[in-house]
Amino acid sequence: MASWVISIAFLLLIAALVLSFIRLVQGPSLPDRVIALELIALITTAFILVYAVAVDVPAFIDVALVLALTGFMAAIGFARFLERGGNPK
Amino acid sequence: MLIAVLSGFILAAASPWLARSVGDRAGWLLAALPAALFVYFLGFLPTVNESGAQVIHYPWIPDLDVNFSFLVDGLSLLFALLISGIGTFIIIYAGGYLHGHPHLPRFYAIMFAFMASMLGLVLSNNLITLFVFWELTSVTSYLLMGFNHEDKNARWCALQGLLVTVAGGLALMAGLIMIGVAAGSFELHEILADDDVLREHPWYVGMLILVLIGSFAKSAQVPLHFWLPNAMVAPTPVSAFLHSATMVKAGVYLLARFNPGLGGTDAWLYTLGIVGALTMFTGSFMALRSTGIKAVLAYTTVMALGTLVMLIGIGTEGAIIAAMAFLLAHALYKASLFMLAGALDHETGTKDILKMGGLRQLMPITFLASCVAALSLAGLPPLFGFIAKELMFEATVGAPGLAFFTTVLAVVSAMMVAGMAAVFAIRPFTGKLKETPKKPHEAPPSMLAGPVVLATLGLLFGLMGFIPASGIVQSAVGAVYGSPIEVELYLWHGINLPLMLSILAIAGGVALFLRWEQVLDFYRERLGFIDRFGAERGYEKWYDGVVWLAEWQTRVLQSGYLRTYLTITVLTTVVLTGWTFFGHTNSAVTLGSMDMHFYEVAIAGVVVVGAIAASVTSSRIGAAATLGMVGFGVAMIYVLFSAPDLGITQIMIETLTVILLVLVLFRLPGFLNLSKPADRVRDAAVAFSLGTLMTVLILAVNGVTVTDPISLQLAEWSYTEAQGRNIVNVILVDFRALDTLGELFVIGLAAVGVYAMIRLRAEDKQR
Amino acid sequence: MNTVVAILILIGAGFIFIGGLGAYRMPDMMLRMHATTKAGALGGGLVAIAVGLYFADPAYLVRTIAILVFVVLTAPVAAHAIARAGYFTGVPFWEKTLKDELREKLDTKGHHIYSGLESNGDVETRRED
Amino acid sequence: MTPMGSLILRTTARLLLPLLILFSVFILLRGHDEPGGGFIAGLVVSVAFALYLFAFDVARTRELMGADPRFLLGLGLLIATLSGVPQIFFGQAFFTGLWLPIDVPGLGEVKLSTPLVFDIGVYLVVLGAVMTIVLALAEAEE
Repeated sequence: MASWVISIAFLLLIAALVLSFIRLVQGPSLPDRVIALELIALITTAFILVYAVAVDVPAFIDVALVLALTGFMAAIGFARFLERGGNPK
Repeated sequence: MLIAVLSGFILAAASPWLARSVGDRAGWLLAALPAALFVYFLGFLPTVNESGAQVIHYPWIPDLDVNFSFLVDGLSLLFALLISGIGTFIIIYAGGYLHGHPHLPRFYAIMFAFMASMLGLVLSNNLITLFVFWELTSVTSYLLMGFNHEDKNARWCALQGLLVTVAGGLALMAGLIMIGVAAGSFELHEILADDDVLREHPWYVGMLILVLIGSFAKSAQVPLHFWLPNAMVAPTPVSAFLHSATMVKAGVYLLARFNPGLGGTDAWLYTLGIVGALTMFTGSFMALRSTGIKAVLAYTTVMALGTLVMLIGIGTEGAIIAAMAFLLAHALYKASLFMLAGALDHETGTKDILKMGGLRQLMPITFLASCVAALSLAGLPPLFGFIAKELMFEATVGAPGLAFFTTVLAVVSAMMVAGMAAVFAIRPFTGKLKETPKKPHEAPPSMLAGPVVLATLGLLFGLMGFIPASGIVQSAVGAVYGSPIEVELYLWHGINLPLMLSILAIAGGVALFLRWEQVLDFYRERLGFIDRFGAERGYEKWYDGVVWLAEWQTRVLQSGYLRTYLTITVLTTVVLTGWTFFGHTNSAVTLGSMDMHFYEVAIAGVVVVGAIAASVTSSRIGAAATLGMVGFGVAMIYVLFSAPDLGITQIMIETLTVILLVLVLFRLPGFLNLSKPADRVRDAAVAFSLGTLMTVLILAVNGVTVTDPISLQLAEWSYTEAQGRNIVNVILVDFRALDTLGELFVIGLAAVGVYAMIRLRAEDKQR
Repeated sequence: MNTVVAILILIGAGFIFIGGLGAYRMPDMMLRMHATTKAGALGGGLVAIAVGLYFADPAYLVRTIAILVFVVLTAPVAAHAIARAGYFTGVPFWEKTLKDELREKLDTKGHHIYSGLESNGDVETRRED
Repeated sequence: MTPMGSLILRTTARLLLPLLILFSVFILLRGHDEPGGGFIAGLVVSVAFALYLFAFDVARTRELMGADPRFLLGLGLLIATLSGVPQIFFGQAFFTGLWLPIDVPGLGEVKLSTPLVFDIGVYLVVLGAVMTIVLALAEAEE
């Protein structure tokens, strides 16, 4: 597997991570932060998958699978928090 | 032998049931055990007299060098006979004295437990077992002192007695361990075999002081004597048994036992001599001014203990003989006097001597027995007490170095005690019959058996001195002195200085008795100030000080704010680990060359920035979201270090944290009052210090490889033994299943705890 | 085979990057959501397929397909949930927003959304707010 | 009736729940050889029920779970402890692994073992504990 492909992929993912992190910290409202958190979960899944390819260890696919399954729970939780009248500040 | 000693405990367990089923005659029936023990120990007498000490060995905890080994020699046999003999009469006496008391069965149980622990103490050969029994006597004495626990004063005095004796016990334990280590063995017969090993040892002074503190606390020597008169709150059988004949003598026994090993030096002579003499004087001095019959007897006991300690301190042949004779004499007459006092109190309903009079016709036998016992207390011929007093004077006169000091104090104390003996024997019984709360009549036979027998023994031993001499006193003196000595006990020593001193003492006594009222008034006017500076005030100040310290410490540490607890915990960790790490280990912290890929650095950077953002953000729910991100970052780091199991766990924990936070934060307000800048700086500093410490530690640990990591073996075993390739799970579930079981219970407990708290909050919201 | 995997990974990563860029640059919540959900889900899915192809073993292929399915399934649902919560708690929109058809059809108190096609019975209950 | 999640969320939850539970049992059973194990599986299934709780309400979740979470907690502890007991009859130390290979027609040779039983205990404890806390908090919210 050409290493430059992996490096570029990692670079793109890290860039996306940094951008969504800025949104997470800056995000004026809570939903903005949650959206950023969702994207970070996705980035982490992709990162782990690419890393699995990079070090040629298929075992990490399970980690990505679990993350894909449960990553979105944060959004559901925060949504319930807001709908129930939680205080966004 | 082991069964003999422990039989007390067994009967203690059975006695409540026994007492209830047998009813009134329980006293006589239960007394069978101590009587049997008395006969059993008598059996040892012939062998001990010929062949000296005998060691009987039962292993208990062999590899800790702690075992039930028993040393039966003259000294321990003398005590064992006293305990079991007087114990028999005390149990019978208690049957009468506490007749119909609802808690009588429980009383019997504790009494037997005490008797067994006392027997264990005097007979044990192993220092640790001796200490165990020593503490047991303190505990049982506490239970007995606080027997009528409704009375607040009884509880206070019982606690006082416990604290003093147990504090002494602590010092004693340290001393015993030092002795055991210094002598290389915890077996007494080995320690005392070669005399000088302890004396020459560098720790000698330390050992001596610690053992002395323990013994002085237990035997109520001067600074620590105040708890004994207060112990009179206990029912009279307890006072008669514990606080006169046996328990308070444990300290004296210990000093006598260690005399061959620790004694013989100037430090031993002067400390014991002076403290003993002072206690003797204080005891008799305070006896003179008290009017309660039990208080008088308590102070005379303090005087007797002082005399014994002084005599052992002097350490000459004569002194040791005097000590053993005095010990036997005191046990006899003091136990009977206490029982008689109990009879008086039981019949007349009052303890005050001034309120009693003319009981001669109504209580003839009590009068007769108390006369005989009081004569022995005063030390008049032909009683055994006289022989003991004569020997005492001989010893003090011949005392090296302290002769004058001890003799003067001895004579003055003898004078005062003779006076009090006369007051005790004559005043309540003569004169016209005074009005007393209860209609007095002769005490029941069970309460008279003990005093009559013990008093006549005192008379018998006095007339025929050779019985006690050849029987027990000679081998006891041999055990204490270290080498066998010839002992004769006879009344007439010829005209000599001790006889003169005795006559002087008795004359003084009679004078004091005749003008007793004036003496009392003199005390009240001039010497009232003593009460303000007595040792007890010291104890109370110490007690209040401890209580104040506890309150202050709770106020400071338990402030109720989570952040205070956190700061305290963090700072303690940082200070302790930091000091040990930087102070002692000199391992240089090397930032070894780590081949790090750019993405690892990037992820670490994002995680760090995220953590800072989470701590700085002003919105609580925002912090929760940022923490979510930090969690995912850490999960990535786990994957980078090829730990899939940890990665999954981290992700799951991350998700659950968010879920729980969402459920909890629902009710928490936003950050109401952001802390002041000063607090934030302080908190930042605390956090920063912990952070740096942990980083440095981890780097240092990385550098040092002490042994090859255990993971190598575990990996190898993982498949061979546990047939599993996933080492993490194999460890969790198979190798260290017990730890995981522990963790499961913790998880379960936490869940139930949360459920309970929420349930409580919901209920009191409804109310 | 490897080239296909490489291309797919690069495209996938590219989409995720675009998702991130969108999250950063988009003016308000709703628009950001478009970017992150659609681009993100697609990017993640592509990477999953690529990894599945890379490890030819069917067991892993099944798992990567499962990842694809779950990512594509959960991302929109999550976005829906958070958008709905945001809308009801009155998160401000971008000032240039032209249309908001939901406002008339919405019963803000009960959080019920009506398509306007229900029979009259239901409509009355909605009108009283 | 407490407000429930939106229709979309409810249908997703109904769809995802069985998949997640299946996945958690899968992780539990293969825990010995590949990444997995009682603890992680327990967490996965707890998240699944939490999702169901967020989509519906407490009453339905309790109904769906069948047994009260505290009962599961207790059961898990019991199973975990008992999994160590049989060894005593074989004269081995507490918690030594006992293996009983049996061949199941469909899957070929399956190794039943006490660590697996212990793992199931762990699974139930984690599930019971997390759900006790989550349901208690959710109930207190209403």
